Amino acid sequence: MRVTVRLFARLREIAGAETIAHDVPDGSSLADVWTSLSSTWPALAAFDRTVSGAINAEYARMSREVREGDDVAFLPPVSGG
Amino acid sequence: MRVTVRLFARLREIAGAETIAHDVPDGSSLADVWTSLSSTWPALAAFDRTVSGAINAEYARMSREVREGDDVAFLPPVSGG
Amino acid sequence: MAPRFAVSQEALDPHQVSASIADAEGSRQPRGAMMTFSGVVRGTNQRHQVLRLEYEGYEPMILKVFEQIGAEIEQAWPGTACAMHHRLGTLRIGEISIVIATGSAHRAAAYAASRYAIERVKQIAPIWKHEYFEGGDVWIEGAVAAADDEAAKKRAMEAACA
Amino acid sequence: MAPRFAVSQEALDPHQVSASIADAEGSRQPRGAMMTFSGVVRGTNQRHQVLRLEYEGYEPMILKVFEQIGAEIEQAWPGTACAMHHRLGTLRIGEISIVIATGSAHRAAAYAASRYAIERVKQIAPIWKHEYFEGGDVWIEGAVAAADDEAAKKRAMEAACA
Repeated sequence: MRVTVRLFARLREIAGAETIAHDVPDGSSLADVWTSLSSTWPALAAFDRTVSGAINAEYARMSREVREGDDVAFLPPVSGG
Repeated sequence: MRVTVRLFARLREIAGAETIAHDVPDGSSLADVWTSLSSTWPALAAFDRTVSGAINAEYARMSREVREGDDVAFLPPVSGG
Repeated sequence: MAPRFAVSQEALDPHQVSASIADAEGSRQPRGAMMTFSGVVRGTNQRHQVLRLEYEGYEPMILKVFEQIGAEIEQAWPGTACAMHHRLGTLRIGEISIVIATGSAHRAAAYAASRYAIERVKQIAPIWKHEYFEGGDVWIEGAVAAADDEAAKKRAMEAACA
Repeated sequence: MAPRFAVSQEALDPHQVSASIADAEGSRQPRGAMMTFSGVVRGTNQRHQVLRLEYEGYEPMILKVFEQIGAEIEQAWPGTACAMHHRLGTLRIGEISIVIATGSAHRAAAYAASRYAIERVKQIAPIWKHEYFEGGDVWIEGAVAAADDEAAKKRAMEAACA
Protein backbone atom coordinates (compact mmCIF):
# COMPACT_ATOMS: atom_id res chain seq x y z
CA MET A 1 0.00 0.00 0.00
CA ARG A 2 1.03 3.57 -0.50
CA VAL A 3 1.30 6.34 2.08
CA THR A 4 2.40 9.93 1.78
CA VAL A 5 5.42 10.67 3.95
CA ARG A 6 6.27 14.20 5.05
CA LEU A 7 9.70 15.04 6.37
CA PHE A 8 10.73 18.22 8.09
CA ALA A 9 13.86 20.22 8.89
CA ARG A 10 17.00 18.01 9.03
CA LEU A 11 15.00 14.94 7.96
CA ARG A 12 13.80 16.78 4.88
CA GLU A 13 17.35 17.84 4.09
CA ILE A 14 18.68 14.30 4.47
CA ALA A 15 16.06 12.85 2.13
CA GLY A 16 16.17 15.82 -0.21
CA ALA A 17 12.38 15.88 -0.35
CA GLU A 18 9.58 17.15 1.82
CA THR A 19 6.91 14.78 0.52
CA ILE A 20 7.48 11.21 -0.59
CA ALA A 21 4.99 8.69 -1.97
CA HIS A 22 6.15 5.56 -0.21
CA ASP A 23 5.08 1.91 -0.62
CA VAL A 24 5.02 -0.29 2.49
CA PRO A 25 3.59 -3.74 3.20
CA ASP A 26 0.07 -3.99 4.59
CA GLY A 27 0.07 -3.94 8.38
CA SER A 28 3.13 -1.71 8.61
CA SER A 29 3.50 0.48 11.68
CA LEU A 30 4.88 4.00 11.77
CA ALA A 31 8.12 2.43 13.04
CA ASP A 32 8.19 0.14 10.02
CA VAL A 33 7.78 3.09 7.67
CA TRP A 34 10.62 4.87 9.44
CA THR A 35 12.89 1.83 9.20
CA SER A 36 12.08 1.50 5.54
CA LEU A 37 13.00 5.16 4.95
CA SER A 38 16.23 4.68 6.90
CA SER A 39 17.27 1.90 4.61
CA THR A 40 17.06 4.36 1.70
CA TRP A 41 18.64 7.25 3.64
CA PRO A 42 20.92 5.77 6.34
CA ALA A 43 21.65 9.22 7.81
CA LEU A 44 18.07 9.22 9.14
CA ALA A 45 19.13 6.59 11.68
CA ALA A 46 20.73 9.35 13.76
CA PHE A 47 17.15 10.31 14.65
CA ASP A 48 15.97 6.82 15.64
CA ARG A 49 15.62 7.79 19.31
CA THR A 50 14.31 11.31 18.88
CA VAL A 51 11.96 11.17 15.92
CA SER A 52 8.23 11.57 16.52
CA GLY A 53 5.50 10.35 14.24
CA ALA A 54 2.18 11.76 13.14
CA ILE A 55 -0.67 10.36 11.07
CA ASN A 56 -2.99 12.76 9.30
CA ALA A 57 -1.53 15.72 11.21
CA GLU A 58 -1.96 14.19 14.66
CA TYR A 59 0.70 12.72 16.90
CA ALA A 60 0.75 8.92 16.85
CA ARG A 61 2.88 6.37 18.65
CA MET A 62 5.47 4.66 16.47
CA SER A 63 3.65 1.36 17.07
CA ARG A 64 0.50 2.68 15.34
CA GLU A 65 -0.45 0.90 12.15
CA VAL A 66 -0.64 3.01 9.02
CA ARG A 67 -3.35 2.64 6.40
CA GLU A 68 -3.53 3.09 2.66
CA GLY A 69 -3.55 6.76 1.79
CA ASP A 70 -2.47 7.95 5.24
CA ASP A 71 -0.60 11.19 5.50
CA VAL A 72 2.41 10.18 7.58
CA ALA A 73 4.85 12.70 9.06
CA PHE A 74 8.17 12.29 10.84
CA LEU A 75 9.24 15.10 13.11
CA PRO A 76 12.73 15.71 14.49
CA PRO A 77 12.90 17.42 17.90
CA VAL A 78 10.86 20.62 17.67
CA SER A 79 12.07 24.17 18.34
CA GLY A 80 9.14 26.53 17.90
CA GLY A 81 8.40 29.58 19.97
CA MET B 1 4.96 75.80 61.49
CA ARG B 2 2.85 75.18 58.42
CA VAL B 3 2.72 72.08 56.26
CA THR B 4 0.61 71.23 53.25
CA VAL B 5 -1.57 68.18 53.84
CA ARG B 6 -2.95 66.12 50.97
CA LEU B 7 -5.82 63.71 51.53
CA PHE B 8 -7.07 61.08 49.12
CA ALA B 9 -10.15 59.00 48.42
CA ARG B 10 -12.28 58.48 51.58
CA LEU B 11 -9.99 60.73 53.61
CA ARG B 12 -10.49 63.52 51.11
CA GLU B 13 -14.24 63.03 51.25
CA ILE B 14 -14.30 63.10 55.05
CA ALA B 15 -12.33 66.34 55.22
CA GLY B 16 -14.08 67.81 52.19
CA ALA B 17 -10.74 69.03 50.83
CA GLU B 18 -7.85 67.52 48.96
CA THR B 19 -5.23 70.02 50.10
CA ILE B 20 -5.12 71.70 53.48
CA ALA B 21 -2.66 74.26 54.80
CA HIS B 22 -2.20 73.02 58.35
CA ASP B 23 -0.35 74.51 61.33
CA VAL B 24 1.38 72.13 63.74
CA PRO B 25 3.88 72.68 66.57
CA ASP B 26 7.61 72.44 65.78
CA GLY B 27 8.87 68.89 66.18
CA SER B 28 5.57 67.29 65.16
CA SER B 29 5.68 63.84 63.63
CA LEU B 30 3.46 62.57 60.83
CA ALA B 31 1.45 60.83 63.56
CA ASP B 32 1.01 64.14 65.35
CA VAL B 33 -0.26 65.78 62.17
CA TRP B 34 -2.71 62.91 61.69
CA THR B 35 -3.97 63.19 65.28
CA SER B 36 -4.41 66.89 64.85
CA LEU B 37 -6.45 66.35 61.68
CA SER B 38 -8.55 63.73 63.46
CA SER B 39 -9.49 66.20 66.14
CA THR B 40 -10.98 68.41 63.43
CA TRP B 41 -12.57 65.47 61.49
CA PRO B 42 -13.26 62.66 64.00
CA ALA B 43 -14.36 60.30 61.20
CA LEU B 44 -10.71 60.08 60.14
CA ALA B 45 -10.04 57.99 63.27
CA ALA B 46 -11.55 54.97 61.49
CA PHE B 47 -8.29 54.96 59.48
CA ASP B 48 -5.91 55.16 62.45
CA ARG B 49 -4.63 51.64 61.89
CA THR B 50 -4.59 51.59 58.10
CA VAL B 51 -3.46 55.06 57.06
CA SER B 52 -0.03 55.46 55.50
CA GLY B 53 1.97 58.65 55.42
CA ALA B 54 4.17 60.30 52.84
CA ILE B 55 6.41 63.35 52.93
CA ASN B 56 7.20 65.11 49.67
CA ALA B 57 5.71 62.25 47.64
CA GLU B 58 7.72 59.49 49.35
CA TYR B 59 6.52 57.01 51.90
CA ALA B 60 7.52 57.90 55.46
CA ARG B 61 6.94 56.21 58.78
CA MET B 62 4.38 57.89 61.00
CA SER B 63 7.14 58.58 63.51
CA ARG B 64 9.00 60.81 61.01
CA GLU B 65 9.26 64.43 61.96
CA VAL B 66 7.78 66.93 59.54
CA ARG B 67 9.41 70.19 58.62
CA GLU B 68 8.17 73.65 57.72
CA GLY B 69 6.85 73.64 54.17
CA ASP B 70 6.72 69.84 53.84
CA ASP B 71 4.20 68.33 51.48
CA VAL B 72 2.51 65.77 53.71
CA ALA B 73 0.11 63.13 52.38
CA PHE B 74 -2.14 60.62 54.11
CA LEU B 75 -3.12 57.54 52.14
CA PRO B 76 -5.95 55.13 52.93
CA PRO B 77 -5.40 51.51 51.80
CA VAL B 78 -4.56 51.59 48.10
CA SER B 79 -6.42 49.81 45.29
CA GLY B 80 -4.61 50.51 42.04
CA GLY B 81 -4.11 48.10 39.18
CA MET C 1 8.53 57.24 22.27
CA ALA C 2 6.25 56.97 25.31
CA PRO C 3 7.86 57.29 28.76
CA ARG C 4 8.44 54.07 30.69
CA PHE C 5 6.39 55.27 33.64
CA ALA C 6 3.29 57.36 33.16
CA VAL C 7 -0.09 58.31 34.54
CA SER C 8 -2.77 59.31 32.09
CA GLN C 9 -6.35 60.47 31.90
CA GLU C 10 -6.48 59.15 28.33
CA ALA C 11 -6.94 55.62 26.99
CA LEU C 12 -3.83 53.47 27.45
CA ASP C 13 -2.10 51.83 24.50
CA PRO C 14 -0.36 48.53 25.40
CA HIS C 15 1.78 48.73 22.28
CA GLN C 16 3.23 52.10 23.28
CA VAL C 17 4.09 50.89 26.76
CA SER C 18 5.80 47.83 25.34
CA ALA C 19 7.65 49.85 22.69
CA SER C 20 9.24 52.00 25.41
CA ILE C 21 11.38 49.02 26.50
CA ALA C 22 11.68 47.00 23.28
CA ASP C 23 15.43 47.48 22.99
CA ALA C 24 17.92 46.86 25.77
CA GLU C 25 19.32 50.13 27.14
CA GLY C 26 22.04 51.71 25.07
CA SER C 27 21.85 49.12 22.33
CA ARG C 28 19.83 48.07 19.35
CA GLN C 29 19.67 44.55 20.75
CA PRO C 30 16.01 43.47 20.95
CA ARG C 31 14.81 41.70 24.06
CA GLY C 32 13.89 38.09 23.36
CA ALA C 33 10.77 37.92 25.52
CA MET C 34 8.26 40.73 25.82
CA MET C 35 5.21 40.53 28.09
CA THR C 36 2.30 42.91 28.27
CA PHE C 37 -0.24 42.75 31.06
CA SER C 38 -3.42 44.81 30.79
CA GLY C 39 -5.94 45.20 33.57
CA VAL C 40 -9.41 45.71 32.13
CA VAL C 41 -12.53 47.06 33.86
CA ARG C 42 -15.02 44.24 34.25
CA GLY C 43 -18.76 44.68 34.16
CA THR C 44 -19.51 42.63 37.23
CA ASN C 45 -17.79 42.50 40.58
CA GLN C 46 -19.24 39.99 43.00
CA ARG C 47 -22.98 40.65 42.66
CA HIS C 48 -22.70 44.22 41.46
CA GLN C 49 -23.40 45.39 37.95
CA VAL C 50 -20.59 47.91 37.65
CA LEU C 51 -21.40 51.15 35.83
CA ARG C 52 -17.99 52.80 35.90
CA LEU C 53 -14.84 53.19 37.96
CA GLU C 54 -13.23 56.42 39.04
CA TYR C 55 -9.53 56.13 39.72
CA GLU C 56 -7.88 58.73 41.90
CA GLY C 57 -4.12 58.94 42.38
CA TYR C 58 -1.26 60.98 43.78
CA GLU C 59 0.53 61.50 40.51
CA PRO C 60 4.10 62.53 41.43
CA MET C 61 4.19 59.78 44.05
CA ILE C 62 2.85 57.17 41.61
CA LEU C 63 5.75 57.92 39.29
CA LYS C 64 8.26 57.57 42.13
CA VAL C 65 6.69 54.28 43.19
CA PHE C 66 6.78 53.00 39.60
CA GLU C 67 10.48 53.91 39.42
CA GLN C 68 11.06 52.06 42.70
CA ILE C 69 9.30 48.95 41.39
CA GLY C 70 11.36 49.18 38.20
CA ALA C 71 14.52 49.31 40.31
CA GLU C 72 13.41 46.33 42.42
CA ILE C 73 12.89 44.38 39.19
CA GLU C 74 16.27 45.34 37.79
CA GLN C 75 17.85 44.17 41.04
CA ALA C 76 15.96 40.87 41.18
CA TRP C 77 16.24 40.10 37.44
CA PRO C 78 19.26 41.99 36.06
CA GLY C 79 18.74 43.13 32.49
CA THR C 80 14.96 42.90 32.77
CA ALA C 81 13.12 46.12 32.05
CA CYS C 82 9.67 47.18 33.14
CA ALA C 83 7.34 49.94 31.92
CA MET C 84 4.04 50.87 33.56
CA HIS C 85 1.22 53.21 32.62
CA HIS C 86 -1.80 53.70 34.87
CA ARG C 87 -5.03 55.38 33.89
CA LEU C 88 -6.80 57.81 36.23
CA GLY C 89 -10.25 59.39 36.03
CA THR C 90 -13.44 57.78 34.78
CA LEU C 91 -13.16 54.31 33.23
CA ARG C 92 -15.98 52.45 31.52
CA ILE C 93 -16.37 48.71 31.27
CA GLY C 94 -13.80 47.23 28.90
CA GLU C 95 -11.31 50.06 29.30
CA ILE C 96 -7.74 49.40 30.39
CA SER C 97 -6.76 50.66 33.84
CA ILE C 98 -3.12 49.58 33.81
CA VAL C 99 -0.55 48.30 31.35
CA ILE C 100 2.64 46.64 32.54
CA ALA C 101 5.24 45.72 29.94
CA THR C 102 8.33 43.70 30.78
CA GLY C 103 11.15 42.62 28.56
CA SER C 104 14.09 40.33 29.08
CA ALA C 105 16.47 38.12 27.17
CA HIS C 106 14.65 35.12 28.63
CA ARG C 107 11.00 34.39 29.17
CA ALA C 108 11.22 33.22 32.79
CA ALA C 109 12.40 36.65 33.91
CA ALA C 110 9.88 38.48 31.74
CA TYR C 111 6.99 36.51 33.26
CA ALA C 112 8.20 36.74 36.84
CA ALA C 113 8.94 40.45 36.61
CA SER C 114 5.53 41.18 35.12
CA ARG C 115 3.72 39.36 37.87
CA TYR C 116 5.92 40.93 40.54
CA ALA C 117 5.18 44.37 39.12
CA ILE C 118 1.39 44.06 39.26
CA GLU C 119 1.54 42.69 42.81
CA ARG C 120 3.74 45.60 43.89
CA VAL C 121 1.48 48.14 42.19
CA LYS C 122 -1.46 46.76 44.13
CA GLN C 123 0.57 46.92 47.34
CA ILE C 124 2.10 50.37 47.18
CA ALA C 125 0.99 52.57 44.26
CA PRO C 126 -0.97 55.53 45.73
CA ILE C 127 -4.07 54.92 43.62
CA TRP C 128 -7.67 54.45 44.73
CA LYS C 129 -10.55 52.86 42.89
CA HIS C 130 -14.07 54.18 43.41
CA GLU C 131 -16.62 51.75 42.05
CA TYR C 132 -20.02 52.97 40.91
CA PHE C 133 -22.62 50.24 40.55
CA GLU C 134 -26.36 50.11 40.16
CA GLY C 135 -27.72 51.42 43.43
CA GLY C 136 -24.58 52.73 45.03
CA ASP C 137 -20.86 53.25 45.10
CA VAL C 138 -17.92 52.11 47.17
CA TRP C 139 -14.26 52.98 47.62
CA ILE C 140 -12.22 49.84 47.17
CA GLU C 141 -9.72 49.60 50.01
CA GLY C 142 -6.98 47.13 49.27
CA ALA C 143 -3.50 47.04 50.73
CA VAL C 144 -2.13 49.07 53.62
CA ALA C 145 0.78 50.67 51.84
CA ALA C 146 4.40 50.85 52.99
CA ALA C 147 7.26 51.19 50.56
CA ASP C 148 9.84 49.32 52.61
CA ASP C 149 7.67 46.45 53.86
CA GLU C 150 9.87 43.40 53.30
CA ALA C 151 7.03 40.96 53.97
CA ALA C 152 5.02 42.57 51.15
CA LYS C 153 7.98 42.30 48.76
CA LYS C 154 8.33 38.65 49.72
CA ARG C 155 4.64 38.00 48.99
CA ALA C 156 5.00 39.67 45.59
CA MET C 157 8.06 37.55 44.86
CA GLU C 158 6.16 34.42 45.82
CA ALA C 159 3.24 35.34 43.56
CA ALA C 160 5.82 35.77 40.78
CA CYS C 161 6.99 32.24 41.51
CA ALA C 162 10.57 33.48 41.59
CA MET D 1 -11.30 39.67 13.71
CA ALA D 2 -8.15 37.54 13.56
CA PRO D 3 -8.50 33.80 14.23
CA ARG D 4 -7.45 32.57 17.67
CA PHE D 5 -4.94 30.14 16.22
CA ALA D 6 -2.92 31.00 13.15
CA VAL D 7 0.32 30.47 11.27
CA SER D 8 1.60 33.28 9.12
CA GLN D 9 4.41 34.20 6.78
CA GLU D 10 3.69 37.86 7.54
CA ALA D 11 4.63 40.03 10.51
CA LEU D 12 2.61 39.21 13.62
CA ASP D 13 0.53 41.84 15.40
CA PRO D 14 0.22 41.24 19.17
CA HIS D 15 -2.83 43.52 19.34
CA GLN D 16 -4.75 41.41 16.82
CA VAL D 17 -3.98 38.19 18.67
CA SER D 18 -5.12 39.72 21.93
CA ALA D 19 -8.26 41.20 20.35
CA SER D 20 -9.38 37.74 19.23
CA ILE D 21 -10.05 36.80 22.88
CA ALA D 22 -10.85 40.17 24.46
CA ASP D 23 -14.46 39.27 25.25
CA ALA D 24 -15.57 36.11 27.01
CA GLU D 25 -17.25 33.70 24.62
CA GLY D 26 -20.84 34.52 23.78
CA SER D 27 -20.89 37.72 25.80
CA ARG D 28 -19.78 41.29 25.74
CA GLN D 29 -18.18 40.80 29.16
CA PRO D 30 -14.54 41.89 28.93
CA ARG D 31 -11.89 39.73 30.57
CA GLY D 32 -10.28 41.46 33.54
CA ALA D 33 -6.70 40.37 32.89
CA MET D 34 -5.15 40.17 29.44
CA MET D 35 -1.58 38.97 28.87
CA THR D 36 0.41 39.09 25.68
CA PHE D 37 3.69 37.26 25.29
CA SER D 38 5.86 37.95 22.26
CA GLY D 39 8.95 35.98 21.37
CA VAL D 40 11.42 38.19 19.53
CA VAL D 41 14.42 37.16 17.41
CA ARG D 42 17.60 38.13 19.24
CA GLY D 43 20.79 39.19 17.54
CA THR D 44 23.09 37.01 19.58
CA ASN D 45 22.75 33.42 20.68
CA GLN D 46 25.59 32.18 22.82
CA ARG D 47 28.62 33.39 20.88
CA HIS D 48 26.95 33.61 17.49
CA GLN D 49 26.05 36.82 15.74
CA VAL D 50 22.70 35.73 14.32
CA LEU D 51 21.88 36.92 10.80
CA ARG D 52 18.38 35.50 10.44
CA LEU D 53 16.16 32.60 11.41
CA GLU D 54 14.18 30.40 9.07
CA TYR D 55 11.16 28.80 10.70
CA GLU D 56 9.68 25.70 9.10
CA GLY D 57 6.42 24.15 10.25
CA TYR D 58 3.76 21.58 9.51
CA GLU D 59 0.88 23.99 9.26
CA PRO D 60 -2.30 21.89 9.63
CA MET D 61 -0.71 20.05 12.53
CA ILE D 62 0.41 23.29 14.20
CA LEU D 63 -3.20 24.46 14.22
CA LYS D 64 -4.38 21.19 15.76
CA VAL D 65 -1.66 21.39 18.41
CA PHE D 66 -2.61 24.99 19.19
CA GLU D 67 -6.24 23.90 19.59
CA GLN D 68 -5.12 21.11 21.90
CA ILE D 69 -3.11 23.53 24.04
CA GLY D 70 -6.11 25.86 24.15
CA ALA D 71 -8.26 22.96 25.37
CA GLU D 72 -5.69 21.99 28.01
CA ILE D 73 -5.77 25.59 29.26
CA GLU D 74 -9.56 25.71 29.35
CA GLN D 75 -9.52 22.52 31.38
CA ALA D 76 -6.83 23.66 33.83
CA TRP D 77 -8.16 27.22 34.18
CA PRO D 78 -11.86 27.23 33.29
CA GLY D 79 -12.95 30.45 31.61
CA THR D 80 -9.39 31.31 30.57
CA ALA D 81 -8.89 31.78 26.84
CA CYS D 82 -5.73 31.51 24.80
CA ALA D 83 -4.85 32.67 21.29
CA MET D 84 -1.61 31.87 19.49
CA HIS D 85 -0.07 33.04 16.24
CA HIS D 86 3.27 31.69 15.01
CA ARG D 87 5.34 33.13 12.22
CA LEU D 88 7.03 30.89 9.65
CA GLY D 89 9.61 31.70 6.98
CA THR D 90 12.50 34.13 7.24
CA LEU D 91 12.72 36.28 10.36
CA ARG D 92 15.18 39.09 10.91
CA ILE D 93 16.51 40.29 14.26
CA GLY D 94 13.82 42.11 16.22
CA GLU D 95 10.92 40.39 14.48
CA ILE D 96 8.28 38.51 16.44
CA SER D 97 8.21 34.72 16.02
CA ILE D 98 5.26 33.98 18.28
CA VAL D 99 2.48 35.82 20.05
CA ILE D 100 0.51 34.17 22.84
CA ALA D 101 -2.45 36.06 24.26
CA THR D 102 -4.35 34.87 27.31
CA GLY D 103 -7.34 36.38 29.00
CA SER D 104 -9.14 35.59 32.21
CA ALA D 105 -11.31 37.17 34.85
CA HIS D 106 -8.33 37.00 37.19
CA ARG D 107 -4.67 37.70 36.70
CA ALA D 108 -3.30 34.54 38.31
CA ALA D 109 -4.94 32.38 35.65
CA ALA D 110 -3.93 34.71 32.81
CA TYR D 111 -0.27 34.56 33.86
CA ALA D 112 -0.20 30.82 34.49
CA ALA D 113 -2.00 29.98 31.24
CA SER D 114 0.35 32.18 29.22
CA ARG D 115 3.44 30.53 30.64
CA TYR D 116 1.92 27.09 30.26
CA ALA D 117 1.12 27.84 26.62
CA ILE D 118 4.65 28.84 25.63
CA GLU D 119 6.13 25.81 27.40
CA ARG D 120 3.69 23.52 25.57
CA VAL D 121 4.42 25.17 22.22
CA LYS D 122 8.11 24.51 22.74
CA GLN D 123 7.34 20.92 23.69
CA ILE D 124 4.92 19.87 20.97
CA ALA D 125 4.31 22.39 18.19
CA PRO D 126 5.71 20.92 14.93
CA ILE D 127 7.94 23.90 14.19
CA TRP D 128 11.69 23.98 13.54
CA LYS D 129 14.09 26.86 13.80
CA HIS D 130 17.03 27.09 11.44
CA GLU D 131 19.56 29.61 12.65
CA TYR D 132 21.86 31.37 10.21
CA PHE D 133 24.83 33.07 11.80
CA GLU D 134 28.10 34.52 10.62
CA GLY D 135 30.07 31.57 9.35
CA GLY D 136 27.42 28.88 9.35
CA ASP D 137 23.97 27.66 10.18
CA VAL D 138 22.37 25.16 12.51
CA TRP D 139 19.01 23.50 13.00
CA ILE D 140 17.90 24.05 16.57
CA GLU D 141 16.69 20.76 17.99
CA GLY D 142 14.70 21.21 21.14
CA ALA D 143 12.11 18.88 22.59
CA VAL D 144 11.29 15.34 21.52
CA ALA D 145 7.62 15.83 20.80
CA ALA D 146 4.72 13.69 22.03
CA ALA D 147 1.22 15.06 22.41
CA ASP D 148 0.17 12.84 25.30
CA ASP D 149 3.35 12.94 27.35
CA GLU D 150 2.05 13.55 30.88
CA ALA D 151 5.53 14.27 32.25
CA ALA D 152 5.90 17.09 29.72
CA LYS D 153 2.52 18.54 30.70
CA LYS D 154 3.57 18.39 34.33
CA ARG D 155 6.79 20.27 33.59
CA ALA D 156 4.83 22.93 31.73
CA MET D 157 2.45 23.23 34.67
CA GLU D 158 5.37 23.59 37.06
CA ALA D 159 6.95 26.30 34.91
CA ALA D 160 3.57 28.06 35.06
CA CYS D 161 3.77 27.83 38.84
CA ALA D 162 0.24 26.48 38.92
